[in-house]
Amino acid sequence: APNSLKAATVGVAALITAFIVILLLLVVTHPSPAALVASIASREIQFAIYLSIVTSIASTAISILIAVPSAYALARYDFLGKHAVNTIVDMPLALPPLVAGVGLLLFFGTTPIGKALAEAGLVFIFTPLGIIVAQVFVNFPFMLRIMRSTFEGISPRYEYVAKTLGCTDLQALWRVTLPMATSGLIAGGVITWAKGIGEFGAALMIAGATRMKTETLPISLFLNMSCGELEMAISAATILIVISVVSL
Amino acid sequence: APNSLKAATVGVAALITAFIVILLLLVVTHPSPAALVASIASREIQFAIYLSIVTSIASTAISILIAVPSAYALARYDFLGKHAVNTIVDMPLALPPLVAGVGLLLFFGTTPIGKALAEAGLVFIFTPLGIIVAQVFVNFPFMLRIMRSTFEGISPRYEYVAKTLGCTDLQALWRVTLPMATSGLIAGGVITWAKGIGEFGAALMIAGATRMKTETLPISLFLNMSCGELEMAISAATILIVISVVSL
Amino acid sequence: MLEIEHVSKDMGEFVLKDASLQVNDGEYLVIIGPTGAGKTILLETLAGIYPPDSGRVVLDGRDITDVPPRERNICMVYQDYMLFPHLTVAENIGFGLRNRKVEATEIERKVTDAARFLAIDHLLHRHPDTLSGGEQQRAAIARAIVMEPALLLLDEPLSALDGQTREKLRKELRRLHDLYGITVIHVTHNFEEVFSLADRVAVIRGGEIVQVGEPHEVFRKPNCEFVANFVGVENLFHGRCVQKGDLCEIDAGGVRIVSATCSGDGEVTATVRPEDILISRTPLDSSAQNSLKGTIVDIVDNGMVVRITVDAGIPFVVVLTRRGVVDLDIHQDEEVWITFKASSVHVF
Amino acid sequence: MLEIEHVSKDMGEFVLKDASLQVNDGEYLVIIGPTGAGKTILLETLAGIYPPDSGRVVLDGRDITDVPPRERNICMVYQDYMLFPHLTVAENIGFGLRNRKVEATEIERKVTDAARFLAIDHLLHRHPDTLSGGEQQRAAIARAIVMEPALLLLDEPLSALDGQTREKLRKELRRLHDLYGITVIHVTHNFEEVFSLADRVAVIRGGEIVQVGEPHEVFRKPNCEFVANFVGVENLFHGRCVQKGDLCEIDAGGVRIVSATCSGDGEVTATVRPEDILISRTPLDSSAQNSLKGTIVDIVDNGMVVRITVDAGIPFVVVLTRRGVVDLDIHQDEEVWITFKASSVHVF
Repeated sequence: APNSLKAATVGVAALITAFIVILLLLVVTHPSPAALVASIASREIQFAIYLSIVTSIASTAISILIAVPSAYALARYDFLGKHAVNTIVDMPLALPPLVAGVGLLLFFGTTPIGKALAEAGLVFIFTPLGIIVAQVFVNFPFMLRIMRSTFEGISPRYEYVAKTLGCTDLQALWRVTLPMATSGLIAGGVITWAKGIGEFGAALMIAGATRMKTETLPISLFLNMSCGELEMAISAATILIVISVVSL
Repeated sequence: APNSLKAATVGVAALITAFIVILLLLVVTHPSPAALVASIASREIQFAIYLSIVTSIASTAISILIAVPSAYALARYDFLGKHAVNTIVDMPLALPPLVAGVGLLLFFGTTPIGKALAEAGLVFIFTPLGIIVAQVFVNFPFMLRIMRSTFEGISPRYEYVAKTLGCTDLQALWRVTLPMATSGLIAGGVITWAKGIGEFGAALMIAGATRMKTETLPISLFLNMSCGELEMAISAATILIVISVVSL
Repeated sequence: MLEIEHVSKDMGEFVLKDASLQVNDGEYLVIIGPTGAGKTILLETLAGIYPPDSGRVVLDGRDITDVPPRERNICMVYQDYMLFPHLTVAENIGFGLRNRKVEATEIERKVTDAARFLAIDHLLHRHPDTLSGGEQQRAAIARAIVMEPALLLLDEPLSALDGQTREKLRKELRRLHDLYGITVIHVTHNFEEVFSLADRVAVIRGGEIVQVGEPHEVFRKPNCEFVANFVGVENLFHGRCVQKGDLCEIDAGGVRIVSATCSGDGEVTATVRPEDILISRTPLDSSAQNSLKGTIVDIVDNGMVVRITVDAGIPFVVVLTRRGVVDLDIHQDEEVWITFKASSVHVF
Repeated sequence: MLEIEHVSKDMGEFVLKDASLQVNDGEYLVIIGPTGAGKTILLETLAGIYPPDSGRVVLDGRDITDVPPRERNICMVYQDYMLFPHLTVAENIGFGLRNRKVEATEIERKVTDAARFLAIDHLLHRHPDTLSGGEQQRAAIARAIVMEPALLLLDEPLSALDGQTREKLRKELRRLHDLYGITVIHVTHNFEEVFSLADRVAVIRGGEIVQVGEPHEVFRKPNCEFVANFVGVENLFHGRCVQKGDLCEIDAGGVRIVSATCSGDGEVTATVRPEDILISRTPLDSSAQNSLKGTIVDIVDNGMVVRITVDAGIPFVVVLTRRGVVDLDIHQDEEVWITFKASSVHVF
């Protein structure tokens, strides 16, 4: 049969696709619609939704503030150690989130800087602030990668022209390059936000899993699974699936 | 100052780089060398290393078996629903691992297929088999993405020529395209393997965290953190950092 | 004999529409056409890479329309070589023979023979990426001919090469064909390859084969406006060339044309640009080597310029300014002299 | 006046080596040189994009070497327009004025004026990506000239445009310069732009400025072999052109040359390819419009061909085959006639 290789390879692709779809449907259809509505209306899930949204928006905003200047520096300038910086800023993507969380825990718990911040009222350990910092640390590289390639794709000559037309360096970036980078900014923002919503391992290490305090949707899923509250757990999972599918 | 924008943006990049390096150093230098050696020599960490290596190698092998044919189908053939397949096979990357784990738990725990497999002796829930399936599900898209773009970068005309020279479709793939795709296969394999070693959320859901049974390095880190065994936890983290840095 | 019968194939970007063509045993057929005309898709359909939507392909009396490529004994050489980069040149050339389970010593003998014929026997242990373009194409041709194919398909085999290498390899292709009597279909958009290689030429356009015939037939008597425009070469002469000192003389249908640019004796094709020809009422005592007497058979005023056809044994098209025509006061059926320099004669 | 004094800059791939140059107020200076010669880096250094490694740039007596671009009042137009895609044409043209905090109504007036001058006032509300290449370049030029810059830098401004658009915009540039008396440095590798635009021309090579002068000076008397080879145009004539019916007559230093391809009266530069000129001992009664008597002042045998210089009031270089020279039996200092067709005269 001339098409047996096609049949076999497309078959594998179709099977794995079917498996993924079935898995998602299993989760989404597991609770009865009534139970799902009741769970979502519960104070606990409401809190988890609220906390997830607040922390993920905050972490996305901070990621943009960190990643955009770094990406610009890496795309436009030559400087000593650029190659090392380029490699290290991608490091959090290769690191297991649990390990990143332990690192953050040690930094904010044991170093003078962490202690000074705590004394100044900025407590990260076992607080929602810790969730935000965990999301930022693990997910800003997504933003940085996308913005780096976006900036690299915009000719620096646009800025040169802007500068001859009276712009400072910063104005040229703000009025010309950033508006041209909008689509990259949006794409990066959506990915960073969706990843932030789903962040679990790093947040678990630094912020812990405290009901109604550091309970984001993934933490809620974990807590309710742990104590057998399947309906609640799967409601959280369903909401997370909806967010992933929408952000894709 | 003409270089203030450069100074500011490079400064941000340098700061974030320094922060990442400090975090990693904090983890690696936290235990005393003696305590680190003692932890690594302990039966528990030895088991975690062994289980991590076995499960990650197994999951990488399975990922290759799934991803290479799928990637080949997506790169070479047109078929009905190709666009949907292309999107859905990337889905596990967008999904929080916890949710993937819940999906796997429901599939193997509640569906007839899962029950049939369990009766045939293939038990995935709370077993190392579950860890492998979790790693495969979450990480095979890395392999698939890399192989898809590798295959897309190899002109199909090499296969055409091979076929006029007497090869079947499968022989052309095996003797021409796959050897030309070696570098992609290695890159994809390393990433899939490193991600598998670090996998936590999905494995936690389906395989649970049972000491000396489903205790991979990330699970060990989690278990030991939970019960305050900081030395043990950080030894596991250190090993994971070394693996991440080496595989980068 | 290869018979292509009403073959159609729609690949979206490229199409083949009801293409019919016959290629005789040992024939060298060149297919020309503009970019995107469906030249490659025709070759790949013949090789069996994809099945046609309709129509039949018959090789030596056997319907091979649904036969997979490996059982057709048709080999293909692409413009960009497609040598397997992970294999040495020797392994590349022997690739097909190994698939046929030929004995190792026999493979080695055949590979060495083919490599020697194509003057790449010193490169057998190298990998393709260390070779020049011309050497790679020689290896690709060797890989095809060791299979002794019933039909050899060449897809713009010389297009990626530089001028000199192209010229050399063109001669090799001719020699190869003459020696092995192999049947060849060669796709190109280079007219020089038509005149130096083709027994017959086919013109393809938008997936349709619009004209087939001997090169001079097609170039002299295009059967439609598209072919006329596409092959649009004026003052095209065919004849025997004899070297005389620095120059060459071409006997084109009894008319002697002197050229400064040809090399070696034999059958050649030559052109002169209509702008390079002067018209006068008396022979010019000038430095120009070519001075011919003829009759004006046609005068066409194109606005900017005037096109005059002078029959001097063979017809010459000359372009003049309108003022030139008025000043010379020349008219239809009058006798004039045409003059052009030996360096204006382009030979290929 | 702009003074560039011993400016050096090493950017790795491109360099500038001890470049010195003066540009007078209102002058149109064209810089030519091969690809990678450092043309763009010179302009960008003048605009202040990067500081030179050494040397000074002085504009109107003020040392601007370390002045940031925005305070230089030097504008730049690139080959590929660099219009801001997120702004309309009007917003692009007014971009610099807004930075100067010019009043909105004043901006609108200036933008409209510049757009009208460049015939793009009907496009002001469009976005750049909906414009043709020529329209985009007009907008980019408008964006620069509304700033009334002390110096306008043009980096191959016509290279990305097709033939006709290029011709048109070249005339616009000339008109713009004549009308506004703006000082222009225009970088190109197109010689036609030199003769139609330049007051003076500078030749740059490997970051060094090797010759500066009026176009005819540089093209007639190259000061080194590089310039001679680079500008290598033979039979280059300068003169007044007068239209006569279909043809034009050019008075080149007293010699009358008839051309078929020029359009309109005025000062022009013309060339004839040496291969297009015939030599004879007597005047030819041919269709060719140009027939001149002259003396052979030089014969150089180059192997394949022989180069003969004939002084016919102005010098003409003619290329013959060796056989042609022998047959004609011509020698140094002899009188001959040279003949070439009006259509062989290329005017720009």
